[in-house]
Amino acid sequence: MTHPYIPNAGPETRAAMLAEIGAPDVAEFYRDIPADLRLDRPLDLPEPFADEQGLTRHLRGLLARNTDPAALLSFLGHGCYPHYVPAVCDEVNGRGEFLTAYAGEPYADHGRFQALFEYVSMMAELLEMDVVNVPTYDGYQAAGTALRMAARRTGRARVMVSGATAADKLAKIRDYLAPDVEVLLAPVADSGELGEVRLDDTFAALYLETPTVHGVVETRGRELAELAHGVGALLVVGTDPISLGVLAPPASWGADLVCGDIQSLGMHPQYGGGQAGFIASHDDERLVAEFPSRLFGIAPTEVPGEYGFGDVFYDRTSFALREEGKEWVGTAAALWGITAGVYLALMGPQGMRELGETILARTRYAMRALAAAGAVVRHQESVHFREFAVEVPDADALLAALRGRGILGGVRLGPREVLVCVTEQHSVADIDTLAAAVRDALTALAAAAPAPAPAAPAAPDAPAAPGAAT
Amino acid sequence: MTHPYIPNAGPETRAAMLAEIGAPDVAEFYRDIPADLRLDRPLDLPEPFADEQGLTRHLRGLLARNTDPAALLSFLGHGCYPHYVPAVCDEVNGRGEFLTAYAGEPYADHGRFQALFEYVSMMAELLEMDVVNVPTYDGYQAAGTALRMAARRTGRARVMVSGATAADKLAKIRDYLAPDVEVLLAPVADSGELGEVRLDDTFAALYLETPTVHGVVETRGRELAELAHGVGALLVVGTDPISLGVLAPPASWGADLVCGDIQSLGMHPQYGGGQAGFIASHDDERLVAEFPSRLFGIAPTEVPGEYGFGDVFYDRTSFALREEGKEWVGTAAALWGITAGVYLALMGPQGMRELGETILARTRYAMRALAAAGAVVRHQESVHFREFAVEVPDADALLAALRGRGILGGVRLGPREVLVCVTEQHSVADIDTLAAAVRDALTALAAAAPAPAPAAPAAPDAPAAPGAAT
Amino acid sequence: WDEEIVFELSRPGRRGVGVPAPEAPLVELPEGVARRTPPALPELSQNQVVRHYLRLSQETLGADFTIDVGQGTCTMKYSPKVNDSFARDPRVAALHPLQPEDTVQGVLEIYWRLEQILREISGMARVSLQPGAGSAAIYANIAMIRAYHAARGEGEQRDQVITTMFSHPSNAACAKVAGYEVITLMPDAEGNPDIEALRAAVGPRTAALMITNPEDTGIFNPRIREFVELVHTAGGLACYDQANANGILGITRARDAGFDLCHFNLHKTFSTPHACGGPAAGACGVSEALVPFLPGPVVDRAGDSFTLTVPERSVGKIRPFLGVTPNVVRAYAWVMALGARGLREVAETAVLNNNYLLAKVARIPGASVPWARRRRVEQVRYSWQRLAEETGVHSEEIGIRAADFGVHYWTSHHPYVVPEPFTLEPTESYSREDLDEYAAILAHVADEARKDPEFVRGAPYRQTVHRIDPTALDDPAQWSPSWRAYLRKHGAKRPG
Amino acid sequence: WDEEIVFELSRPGRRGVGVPAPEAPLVELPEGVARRTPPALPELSQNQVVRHYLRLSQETLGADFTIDVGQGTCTMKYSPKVNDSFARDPRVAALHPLQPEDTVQGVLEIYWRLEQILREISGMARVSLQPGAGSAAIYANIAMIRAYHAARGEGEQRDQVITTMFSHPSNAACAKVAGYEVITLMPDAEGNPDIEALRAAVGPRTAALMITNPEDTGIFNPRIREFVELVHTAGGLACYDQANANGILGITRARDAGFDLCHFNLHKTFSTPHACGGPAAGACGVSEALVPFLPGPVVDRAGDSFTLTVPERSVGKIRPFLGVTPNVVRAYAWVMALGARGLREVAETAVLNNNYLLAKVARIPGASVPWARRRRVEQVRYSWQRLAEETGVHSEEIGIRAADFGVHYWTSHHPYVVPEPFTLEPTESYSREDLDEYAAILAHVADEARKDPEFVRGAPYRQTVHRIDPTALDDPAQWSPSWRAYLRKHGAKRPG
Repeated sequence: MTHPYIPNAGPETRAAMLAEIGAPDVAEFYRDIPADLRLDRPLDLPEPFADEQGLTRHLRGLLARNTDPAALLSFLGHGCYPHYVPAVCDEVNGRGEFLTAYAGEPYADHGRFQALFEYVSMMAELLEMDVVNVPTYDGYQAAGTALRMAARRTGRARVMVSGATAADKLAKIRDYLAPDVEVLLAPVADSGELGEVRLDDTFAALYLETPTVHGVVETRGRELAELAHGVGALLVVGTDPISLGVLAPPASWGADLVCGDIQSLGMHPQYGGGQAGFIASHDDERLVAEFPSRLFGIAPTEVPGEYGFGDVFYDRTSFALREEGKEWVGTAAALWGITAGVYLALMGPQGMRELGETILARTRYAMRALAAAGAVVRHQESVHFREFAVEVPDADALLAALRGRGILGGVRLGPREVLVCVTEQHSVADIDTLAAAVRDALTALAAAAPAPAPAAPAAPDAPAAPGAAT
Repeated sequence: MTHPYIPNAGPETRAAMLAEIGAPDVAEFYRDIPADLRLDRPLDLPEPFADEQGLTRHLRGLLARNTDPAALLSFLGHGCYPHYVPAVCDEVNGRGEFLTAYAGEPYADHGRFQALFEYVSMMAELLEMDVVNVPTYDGYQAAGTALRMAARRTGRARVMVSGATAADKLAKIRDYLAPDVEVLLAPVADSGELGEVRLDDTFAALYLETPTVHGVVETRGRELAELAHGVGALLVVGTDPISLGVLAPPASWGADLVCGDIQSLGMHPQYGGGQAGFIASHDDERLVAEFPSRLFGIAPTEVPGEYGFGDVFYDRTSFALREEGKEWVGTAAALWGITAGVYLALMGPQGMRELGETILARTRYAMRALAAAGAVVRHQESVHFREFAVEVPDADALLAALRGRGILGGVRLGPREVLVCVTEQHSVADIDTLAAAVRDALTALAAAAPAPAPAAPAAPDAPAAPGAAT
Repeated sequence: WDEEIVFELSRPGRRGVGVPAPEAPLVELPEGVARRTPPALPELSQNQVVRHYLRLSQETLGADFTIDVGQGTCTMKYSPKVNDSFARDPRVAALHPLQPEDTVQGVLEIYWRLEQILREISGMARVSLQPGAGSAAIYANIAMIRAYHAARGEGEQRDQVITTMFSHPSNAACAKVAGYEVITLMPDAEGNPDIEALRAAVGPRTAALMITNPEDTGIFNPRIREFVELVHTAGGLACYDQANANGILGITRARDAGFDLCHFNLHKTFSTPHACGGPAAGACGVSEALVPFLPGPVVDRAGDSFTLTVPERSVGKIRPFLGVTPNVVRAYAWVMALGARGLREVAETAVLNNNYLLAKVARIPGASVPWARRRRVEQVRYSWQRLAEETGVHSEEIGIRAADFGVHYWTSHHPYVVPEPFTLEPTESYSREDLDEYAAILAHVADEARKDPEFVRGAPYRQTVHRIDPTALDDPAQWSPSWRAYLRKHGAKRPG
Repeated sequence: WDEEIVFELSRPGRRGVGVPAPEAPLVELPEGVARRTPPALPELSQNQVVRHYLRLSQETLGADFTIDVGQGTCTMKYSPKVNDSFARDPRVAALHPLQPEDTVQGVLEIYWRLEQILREISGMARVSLQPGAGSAAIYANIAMIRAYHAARGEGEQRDQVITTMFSHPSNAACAKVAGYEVITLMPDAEGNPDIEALRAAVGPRTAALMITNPEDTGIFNPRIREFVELVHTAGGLACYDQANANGILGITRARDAGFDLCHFNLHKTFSTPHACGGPAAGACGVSEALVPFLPGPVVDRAGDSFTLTVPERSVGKIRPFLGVTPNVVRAYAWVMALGARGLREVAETAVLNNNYLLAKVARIPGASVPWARRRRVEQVRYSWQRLAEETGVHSEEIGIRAADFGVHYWTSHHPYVVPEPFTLEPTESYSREDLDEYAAILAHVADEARKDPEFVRGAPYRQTVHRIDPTALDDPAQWSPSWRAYLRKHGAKRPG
């Protein structure tokens, strides 16, 4: 059988094509590869499945070793969020046209350009900023690049970064800026918001997140913007756009660059495969010049009334300039951008507002329910969006106990700290289930061991577990 | 919120449209409905889910009450078969274009016409007959219509139908022909093939199936064709096209009309939702005239070299002639026809041959394995394709015992008879699992009760269980 | 795309998908049973199959892509994508229809729940969800009617079925198949089926009246109860074709008008996708007296569990197994997204849209509305008679030209009682701007017809292929209902 | 389709999807934290959203629809549909990346298995599947190189990275971001990177050589081992960009040529779909010495179970969590459908296809092949220099006209070292007839260019829109990277 993926692999076809070329055999084309570099044996790989059915059985068998997600009630977040994905999002990103397109020109791929232009335009409305990039890999990368952009724009080599940032993300930012930019850590206040920071004119940027790693919504935005602007630094804000139906967009209180991940906007968690990053700025020519990413813009064509699309200011990219371009650009996460556009078009302004209200309400409900269940809720007086941290005598023991009831109770931030995530997918009944299980578990733990001293909050930059929560 | 499915439901839109029409309110349009026919209360329906997420949770919750099919090893067939469905079949029939198209003209729906023309053309090659209809509902309907066609074509009012036909199907045939055509039942030989039949010139047709309801492949086809033709009757054959990679097409041994279900060719079982019927004939004008279904043909256009498509001989249908048309035509199962076309295009002649060989081989393997396990295999000397019946002391007890091991052992045909189905999806290891379980179950049953006398074969037209196997 | 026929893409030896090896000894088949020559199926690699069929899909104008108000009587509405995800769930797709009942409780519950919903909507005592589509449901109803009369010993006597010209042709055709003589009532001057003709037709031979309301004209027959009573008085049954139910959901009910049977098309009113013409799904509702005759099995509830039962005098199976399950699931989900209030919004908005479009189309010079003074519910059958008289351009030709603007357009079923007909049914799915655009396309084409009738007749101009010569489809010497017939009759690989 | 911008379809009050009610008391937000004006997002019903995006999809020429040999260097190959079904399985799609390890054993095993496969294909000691795409993998490699030298105390000293002009620009750009000075080797007269230039460049400041082979010209550098040895001798590391690995799978391995690091693009060689430009996936392979520096975590096997471990001196996370899981699953499934023999067939057929297309294109008047005597592996960078001299039509213009025939066409990355370049890479996915058709399209357009250069320059003619005025994209006063910027700068709803 000629392999279904390789139409010309049949011996007759191969012979006819070789004849047309005038080559004796395929080995001829490899003659530039020295003999001592040739692999003189077949690759040692597992036996393949010649039939699709066998392949399917094999793969489904492997996947069946994962616990059925439907059998788990999960409160995991910490950078990847279980929001509801409308069916239309999957329908659109499953279309072969979008799924298998790549880097075509604006004419043959007019639809791809338009869909991505619309994505950036809808994000721009949500963010109240005029410039949004075609997605980069993820929110980590977006933060690293936004800070490098700030450094280039200001010509300065230090940035102040909020300590209320996920440890892995902080590490990535440090690594990414290391050659050129020094990263200083800003303290976190008891409220969970950014603490007192001092900046001077050596700082390129102040970076903060809202909601923070602990889900705390920053309330001093305008003050911090003024602080940064006062020394000529930029205010760079990391946020999740899903919060912006109810929260004021950072630009409205002075942010110069806003960045984050769009996984919340219509992407399934996919064991980390749904991440995509955005960076936004105002339409300031000098900041636009610092974007490494592609920017898609609308343009007239020869025919009046037509909309064409193309790259805005292409001659700043590594595609155009190699190492002289801004950082680099490459394949990243465009399809998730299109999907986020579908999500925002479905939701509209009212949907985003209602969603935000529901998440705020349920987050607070969950905080109260867990407090009533005996957990110590951190930053209890602050406004939280979607996440909050609780202190418990033994995070591992608690999570294990919950696990026994089919609940993934949260992400372990430290030996005594667990981060709980509540989205619109968690009904009040789900939260009550969690709270009841937490109460039982804490009671059992207390009975099993003498009560420890109150837990110290985990250091904000303590490394998280490498990949798994428990 | 304006309902997402009803764009004009908003009060402003409604008012503006009413103003444009010049109507005071929507009630105006209903004024022809007498007051005493108006429902004066809201419908008493369950509370709906205003949010898609809630709807999804509700539906997934209901579906979760079904046993996970992946957790069952099933040998159920009897008219609906668990063949492997290549992913490309699902990809094509999931395309919004095909899924939501309907009855457009050949221009706007050129692709639909071509895809269905290609389906009938590939079926025609498999069947070696020139005329195949756009799918009707299912194989039952196809058999009923084929026999009615034979009656109309011959002007005779009796048909002889093989007793080796599923009981439900026989009942449907009887009911469908009742007003005009008498149905006589032909006996079944010990081999499972058709027994001795006598026909005379009052018979419009002899109807037989191969494979039969018991999976037996008919070997006397040519003889039976000659018998029918000898009295001026037609030979109508029911078959499953999936067998025709290895079995001689009925037309090659004299069938005049061939019919059946195409569910095997790329349709998931879907709890009975994957059925679709086909009817095929030679290109005999007088037989073509008797098709009630649509027939799609290829035709030239104004531009040389272009292929157009359209309805062949439309003026025989009920769309054209109402009750003067041949039976009726309506929405049936076109998408499954397109899907079966995709299936055949993927498989090609070699794939169909290999598939048939695999099914033949595994069926025989299963027959031997179950015989070795202590079941009495019926028609053991005959050629079987995909199905065979076994006699056991107590079908219900056996099936219940297998069920306890997560095995659906077969369809209960009678108190002591079970029909076992083996496709390419059942590996030899799966069959061994079944055989081992059967052996254990039969041993346990024998220990629990005195051995009964050898079971009599179930009468061929005994009614099957209404819907469920056990 | 200029896509070839799949056979032309074939090259020997290629394959689209692999098949498992036998793993067991091959079976030698007897002479005459084994296939000798392999079928001349095409041979393609998988990428080629995908490309071919995806291109063909793009050449198909699904309702997802167009303002699909032009396929009147078809109730083209939005089919929610989320419902497809339920239909494709392995817990539907992979279920075998003969599994033990305890392994399929979820799907049985959905059948049961949808039946309750349709009972409430129709007022009927029970509903069968077995038929594969609307015409199959009509056939099931006529089969029940036949069985009912036979059970009362009037099977021989009652050999006539009455229907109307603006009811779907399957009412006439199915009755004929079931052995009945068919009497068709024509419309009166008001556009209602002629009640005097009904009076003349009913009698001891009447088995049933099979009638749509509103009819395909969009006119609701205000004397429908009288129709039903006339038939009842004569001992016949009244059967309601509810293919046009979309505009009257929650407004008026079949049973309340006295009907004994009715049917719905789940692929019309209840949003399951039309799928190029099926799989669809039909539902038959019946009054108490006809419950014993329902197709079997039906789903009964016993406490928290659901079982299959065959009604006492069941007409048997209209279709193998229980029904078109994926569409039953979709229809249930659709209702559960709307509820009672939503269904009423569906009906009212569909009717509003219809009347809005009517107002727009009535203003197009050359278009007219038969029985113009009558109110319309869900659709309207219009006429281009004036335009045809003025320009010589026929309705079919307008339709082909309309396709150049990316929309569908349907004339009507034969015979054309309304001259030069076209039938529009906007349903609730289309926005006001959509309706404006559709009306503008019609106005544009009518204008073209007046300015340059030959141009309109020469359409299509923007489709994959140009005008088809229909003679090749009706001449037995030329017709080619398959590629093999085409090769045999026309020899060359390409026509012309 | 003449599809409007989504904002133009908006009408107040419409909604595409509902949201769950809070079920709990609303939260009052402090002044300044609450959003005051709702975002100006469009308001559409669900049917409108579906229609809009499905139409846009049809205006996108995915590889499923075209003979996608014209996007040279991109390795456009068939992405099997069955693999998408695995990626969409809820047991992949719904998994949270921080779930306990014991709940994700299946997906961890797939990571582990794919790593073993890539180890064997590359000869490397370990492989990380974390990077989100090829350039991210290049960055990961340079980060490891930096950490390696730093660990040896040579971090300050080794501040130069050497690459070649026909290696992907990200090699140069990522090295720059990582703090290195970049030295770029130009091709010599034979089309190889200039080994004398390398000799001149290497030294104590050399951190690494980052090189593609075969380069984007399709030429395999036969002295690659010497390149590696020169760098090793100077104390640098050799890093292999294997974006062009498709033609050499199972033929030659990175480690066997002495490389210390390499990377693959799973969305090129291993068939995961390109997705309009991602999500993609990259894989970094390293020799024993660099294993401690790998991005973390990696998947280790312990008996029958799989665990996550962070390498001792890990450079940290290149991306959040473990990697682009759906594409790791797809790539694994692709290899498992092919095996060792299949991968070799992939490589050999891709190379055969490339040389077949080369033979066809070389015969088109006006086309030429720089370094024509050299053999080619997976792709060829061609030139229309002669055609441009003859007709004044440039390669970009040929490409826009080619789009009218439904195919893609890519020139190359800047700078255009090959004048008037175009780059074709047929991979193994396309049939002989496909290659014939593509070559015929190029020949046709070249012929048009000779006969009527202005006609070619006026393209496109069969696309959704006509030639775009690019000045509006580079002028800050005009550029409109979002609809709000467009409305602000251009005011009117439609340009012109």
